[in-house]
Amino acid sequence: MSITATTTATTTMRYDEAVDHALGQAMAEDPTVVTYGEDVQILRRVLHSRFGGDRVKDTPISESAFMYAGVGAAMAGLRPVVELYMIDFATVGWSAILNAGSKFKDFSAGEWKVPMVLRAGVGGWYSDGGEHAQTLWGSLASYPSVEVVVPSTPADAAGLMLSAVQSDEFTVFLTPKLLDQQILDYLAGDQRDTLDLSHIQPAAGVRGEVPARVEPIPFGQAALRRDGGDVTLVSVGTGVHRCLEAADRLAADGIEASVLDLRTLAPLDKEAIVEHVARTGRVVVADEDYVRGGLTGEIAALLLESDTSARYARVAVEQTIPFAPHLEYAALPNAERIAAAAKSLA
Amino acid sequence: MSITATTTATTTMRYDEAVDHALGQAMAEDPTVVTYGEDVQILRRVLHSRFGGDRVKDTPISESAFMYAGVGAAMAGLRPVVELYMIDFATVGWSAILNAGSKFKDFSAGEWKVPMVLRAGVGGWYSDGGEHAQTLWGSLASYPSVEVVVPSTPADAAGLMLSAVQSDEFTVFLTPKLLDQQILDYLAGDQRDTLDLSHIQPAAGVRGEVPARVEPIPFGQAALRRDGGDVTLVSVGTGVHRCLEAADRLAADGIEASVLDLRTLAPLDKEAIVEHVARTGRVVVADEDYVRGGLTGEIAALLLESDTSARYARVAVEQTIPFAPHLEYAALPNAERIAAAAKSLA
Amino acid sequence: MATKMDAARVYRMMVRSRMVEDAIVEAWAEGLVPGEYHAAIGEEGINAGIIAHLTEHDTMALDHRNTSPFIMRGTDPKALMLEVLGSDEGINRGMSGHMHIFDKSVKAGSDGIVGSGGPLAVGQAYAHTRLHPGSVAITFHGEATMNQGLLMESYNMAVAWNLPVVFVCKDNKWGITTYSKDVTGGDPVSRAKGFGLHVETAAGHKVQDVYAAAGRLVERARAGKGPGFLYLTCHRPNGHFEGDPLVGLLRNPKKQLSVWVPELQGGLVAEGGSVADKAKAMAGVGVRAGRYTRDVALTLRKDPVRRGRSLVSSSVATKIEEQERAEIRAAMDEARERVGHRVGFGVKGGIR
Amino acid sequence: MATKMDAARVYRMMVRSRMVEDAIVEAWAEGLVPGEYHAAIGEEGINAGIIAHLTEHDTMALDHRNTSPFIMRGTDPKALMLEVLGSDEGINRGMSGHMHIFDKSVKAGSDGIVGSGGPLAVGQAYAHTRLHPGSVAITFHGEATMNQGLLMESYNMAVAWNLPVVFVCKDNKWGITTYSKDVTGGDPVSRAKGFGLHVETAAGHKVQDVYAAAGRLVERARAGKGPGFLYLTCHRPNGHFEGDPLVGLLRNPKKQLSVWVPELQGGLVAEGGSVADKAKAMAGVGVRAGRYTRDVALTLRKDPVRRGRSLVSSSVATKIEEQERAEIRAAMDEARERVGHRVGFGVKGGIR
Ligand SMILES: Cc1ncc(C[n+]2csc(CCOP(=O)(O)OP(=O)(O)O)c2C)c(N)n1
Ligand SMILES: Cc1ncc(C[n+]2csc(CCOP(=O)(O)OP(=O)(O)O)c2C)c(N)n1
Ligand SMILES: [Mg+2]
Ligand SMILES: [Mg+2]
Repeated sequence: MSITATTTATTTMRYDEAVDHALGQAMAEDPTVVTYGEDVQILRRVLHSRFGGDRVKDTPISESAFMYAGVGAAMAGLRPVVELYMIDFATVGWSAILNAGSKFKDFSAGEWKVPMVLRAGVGGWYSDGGEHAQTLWGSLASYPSVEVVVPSTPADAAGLMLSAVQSDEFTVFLTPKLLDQQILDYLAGDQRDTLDLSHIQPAAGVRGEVPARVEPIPFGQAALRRDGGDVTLVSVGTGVHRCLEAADRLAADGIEASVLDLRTLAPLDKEAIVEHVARTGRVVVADEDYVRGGLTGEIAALLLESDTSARYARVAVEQTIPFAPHLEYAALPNAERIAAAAKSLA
Repeated sequence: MSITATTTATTTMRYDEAVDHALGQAMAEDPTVVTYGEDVQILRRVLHSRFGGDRVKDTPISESAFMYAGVGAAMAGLRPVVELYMIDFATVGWSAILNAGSKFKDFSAGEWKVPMVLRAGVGGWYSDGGEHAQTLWGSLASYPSVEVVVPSTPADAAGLMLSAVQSDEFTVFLTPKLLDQQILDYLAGDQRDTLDLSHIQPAAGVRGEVPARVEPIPFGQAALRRDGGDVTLVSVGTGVHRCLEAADRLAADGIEASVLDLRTLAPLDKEAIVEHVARTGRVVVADEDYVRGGLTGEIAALLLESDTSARYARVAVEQTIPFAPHLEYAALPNAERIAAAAKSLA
Repeated sequence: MATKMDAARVYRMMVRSRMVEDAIVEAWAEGLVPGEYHAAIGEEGINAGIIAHLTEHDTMALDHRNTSPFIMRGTDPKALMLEVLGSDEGINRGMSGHMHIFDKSVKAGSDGIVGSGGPLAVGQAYAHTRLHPGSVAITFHGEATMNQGLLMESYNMAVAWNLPVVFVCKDNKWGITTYSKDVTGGDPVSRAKGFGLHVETAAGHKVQDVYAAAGRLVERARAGKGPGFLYLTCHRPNGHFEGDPLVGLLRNPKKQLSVWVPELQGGLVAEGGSVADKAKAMAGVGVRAGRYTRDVALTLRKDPVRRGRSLVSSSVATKIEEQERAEIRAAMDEARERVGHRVGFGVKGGIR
Repeated sequence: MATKMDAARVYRMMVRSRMVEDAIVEAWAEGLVPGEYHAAIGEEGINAGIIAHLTEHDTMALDHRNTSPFIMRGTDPKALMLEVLGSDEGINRGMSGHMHIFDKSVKAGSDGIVGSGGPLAVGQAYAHTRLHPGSVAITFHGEATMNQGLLMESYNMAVAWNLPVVFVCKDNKWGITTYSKDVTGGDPVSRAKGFGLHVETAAGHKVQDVYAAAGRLVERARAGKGPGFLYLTCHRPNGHFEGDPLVGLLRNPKKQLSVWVPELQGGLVAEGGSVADKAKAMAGVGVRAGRYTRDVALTLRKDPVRRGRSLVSSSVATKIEEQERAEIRAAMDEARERVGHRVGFGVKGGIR
């Protein structure tokens, strides 16, 4: 892992703690930063106890209204971080994202900004069923004037959250639930010690060093997580860790893989993609979104547009995500599928 | 235009008349076919006067509920054709499409089908502003178990509507508003003779011969609308006509273009795409959807996956669609942009 | 806010709004306004009676009938006209058009997704409680929009969070071609009360009554006593939008019927469908047309601007009208000049 | 439907449901149930009192507490258990899991998007009017879900279209960790009336009262007199889902507090935020915990199954319990056997 070394003091934190750590720092510095959503006074209890119920508010189960309200609040001077349990639930009020968050700045010819963050869990691997396991980030990244962030480590989660709050743009901040120990415990674990997801959770995504004083990480800058000359594996979120697992397997077979973590899907670091793919001549895009309409196609188009000649394969979700663990695992872009795709290019 | 010749009697009809003609045929033959939506008793007044208010129903402005109700009705034995003015409005209740229409058959392991049709206007070119001009078909086609249909001519509109109603799958039937003279008159024209959109409307899409007795057109079969050996222009809906215009311009410059009308985005006729692109060695994908997350990327991926070597360019929507006519025209995939893209590959 | 209404100011607001809209409607008929145009003609009493109460930091979340509230709140008429006429010199550089105008300088934005103003105002009001306590957020919607879930959610949220929002329901009885009572359970006022909203009502064509009722709700909201629901009746003489086919049926029956009658007869004689169903359907269209005719007739008697004139002396009224007419005419003349007298709005039709 | 309640049948339904859920909860605690599990324990009086009225073509649109209504309506317990335990031999071949079970044979489906059952039932009811007149569609939702717009839209649509739907509101006072009154304007019954819905109410732990109230609404709906809203109180002794941290706080305070207290103290001492806000926030958590403790205490007194037992003779009750216990035990034993006694559910953990 080649995360840039820093000289600042760090603490080991869970992924979810890192997000709240950065958000807490932003709230302490800027009184216009607020956060609300269903059950946030319990989920964000540390922020609640720190900043009180007027800045950390529980909402009714009215995603459509409270996402639209986030746009209204942002245009009236706040920097709201609006939280959803899962991005799947956003679809009951998708218009707030597509027709307001993505559009109002443009309608106003750039004069009236929407500095809102929509924070939501994404993804599967823990058997929550097909409408509690989607990522939908491909659609989100397709809308003009929307920033889409998917951190894969605690340190990135903190630095990218700080940037999200500071950004004047409408930003969707997506946290893979598999990396978020708090939500896993909350949804399906806390009271049973019998549950063990550790073998499926990427340790480096769940816990890690985070700067005590968070610095913003700029959007649109991919991070090379592993360097190898034979094939480039490109992904975001949990997928980055699956690629790293796949790279281990490939190394055992003598194939050296690079792993590129895009970190933000919009803006997209096109230069990094083209550079690394050109270098290795082979690419596997691993995407925990549906195979159509997402990252896998976009990268193919970028390669063709830039006349980058490379052998290409994609590993994504090709069906409704099943509930049963073994079926779900097989349907998601797991390390075995990624490694097999890489080998198919050899 | 190489539409397959038929021996059946035909009548000249508007695009919108062709859709209703097919729907009327289906309703006459099958009493479980019903249609409802906002103002449909006026918009579908011919069907209303024919089949009465119990089968052609006005709804409240409750897209979320009435789309979900369509799924409920379909699973309880009807074949509802649920109509929306525009697909943009579906986003207030997108969950009905994504989490119900696309999923319930799969959740039931294929046992319980959802034979519903969602019919909606799509697209721009007539200055209705950025949240009344989208197509969103890229996202729709990305969801598992959804059929997405975009007819480009009256004859196709009729034959594909009949298939949509007869299909046991959840089907989204999208009608480009620019081709639908009824909706253009309704929204912005009827009472002023001063308005003239004819120079921007593709005549062959607005009016055409339609079989008196409609035969279903199978999904997933692209139609070659023009044959040329230098470049393949791929599109759907209004875009097909823009490609034909572009092909005329290109021909004047000695470049012979094929124009492939996909007709349905899901299922997608991959063989036809690969075959024609391989033949011409150059492809321009023209898509009236956002450039990311849609058809343009999907075709790039198909080409790379099938090792089809071809020069590639795409023309799609890269920003929030402006209202002002000249800005809107420039932002949409117009013939000038398509021709220029084709030439860039020469 | 037991302040007395400044009748001259309010009359000026109404006249100005009406003149701007008349000018736009005229341009629309000439083919100079691309796309849809929804006039608020008939709603001036509502808009003026409410907007007269607003102060610096108050915000407005508007719907598709937004020209009137923008103009009353102080938006530059020419900038708005240019936008509506499709110029890239418009207030939003041609990006918004009539349905999605934003004017940050008057703290107002509009949106074409019906009902979205409700939750947008909820968010604005939440911001006010933190940044400008004592300010209110106003949002306007029609009665048919009360069936849009996101609006209903926002009623609840405003009450639950005790926010300074005033929801203004303008009941003109119709949602496009659908008679709202035909698709609505209960009535707007009981529904609003069911959410715990504090309700006031008035006849929208009586600006002084609107002013009084709005004042009570705005005052409550400013005092932190929570949101209000202002239920107002009104009419839409121009129909849903310019070119409304139902209005056309009344104004130019020959033209419209020459299209509709053969169509409907086609349906009647076509196979499939029972005779009883067909008869009912035709009767349904008849009832709709009848109701519509009645409503339009009523409209003429209930013009808020004409009524508002009687609140000021005739000489004051005349002076206001002259001043406004001169300014608005000049604005529209200039706007027309800049976009050119194009016919139609296809890009090949002479667009600058 | 003034029929007398068949107490033995209803008691059997409740016992069966409780036993299936107890067995699933036990398996959950052993790590055998992947994901979330929301028990309807405490809602058996509601489900039995309503489902006892249903006939062949009636449909049900269920929410996340669906095991109980499925079982009462006749779903095969073993097939359901296998699904919930993550087997591909389950009723939906492992595709659905507990939250999205579909059983076409009993005309019932469930969904994890809160409120969606409302409009799904509206669509079913519309189909009934055309295909099976006299049939009804029943849908269940919690009180917190009444703030979901698509559900409110469906209330309106059912009234406007006069459809045979019964909306069942199960008020257990909580939506996950949020006390519903804290985020809700008005109250459920006035809100429902505001939509023009016909309302009946009963205490959900008294199955005979539920049966009577449901009977009146079902009868109205079958007769074409329109939709109804059945408001019922209940409790959720197991909390929102298995593993609910608030329940954990009560049952195993040491473990839970050892995590929460340092966290909250961390927030209290951290910079930023006023002291008054912090104090209020802590008090808020305290109030929540207090209310929660009170509710759980009440629960024990209001067990619908225990109360339902008194409606039949003790010998009949015992016989029912024995029969059901034998069947359900056998079903769960078989289901466990088929999925294997795995610990955890990661794919590397020994999944078949
Ligand atoms: C979500 C959505 N659905 C449908 C429409 C189309 N539409 C625009 S205005 C309107 C009717 C609104 O009626 P009402 O609320 O009574 O306001 P009025 O037009 O009568 O002032 C409809 C259906 C829309 N803009 N947005
Ligand atoms: C659209 C959507 N938002 C949020 C959730 C998460 N969620 C599941 S159940 C629930 C609470 C429902 O409370 P209530 O309606 O009172 O039912 P109860 O659980 O108390 O039976 C929530 C918020 C969801 N499933 N769907
Ligand atoms: Mg109206
Ligand atoms: Mg509840």
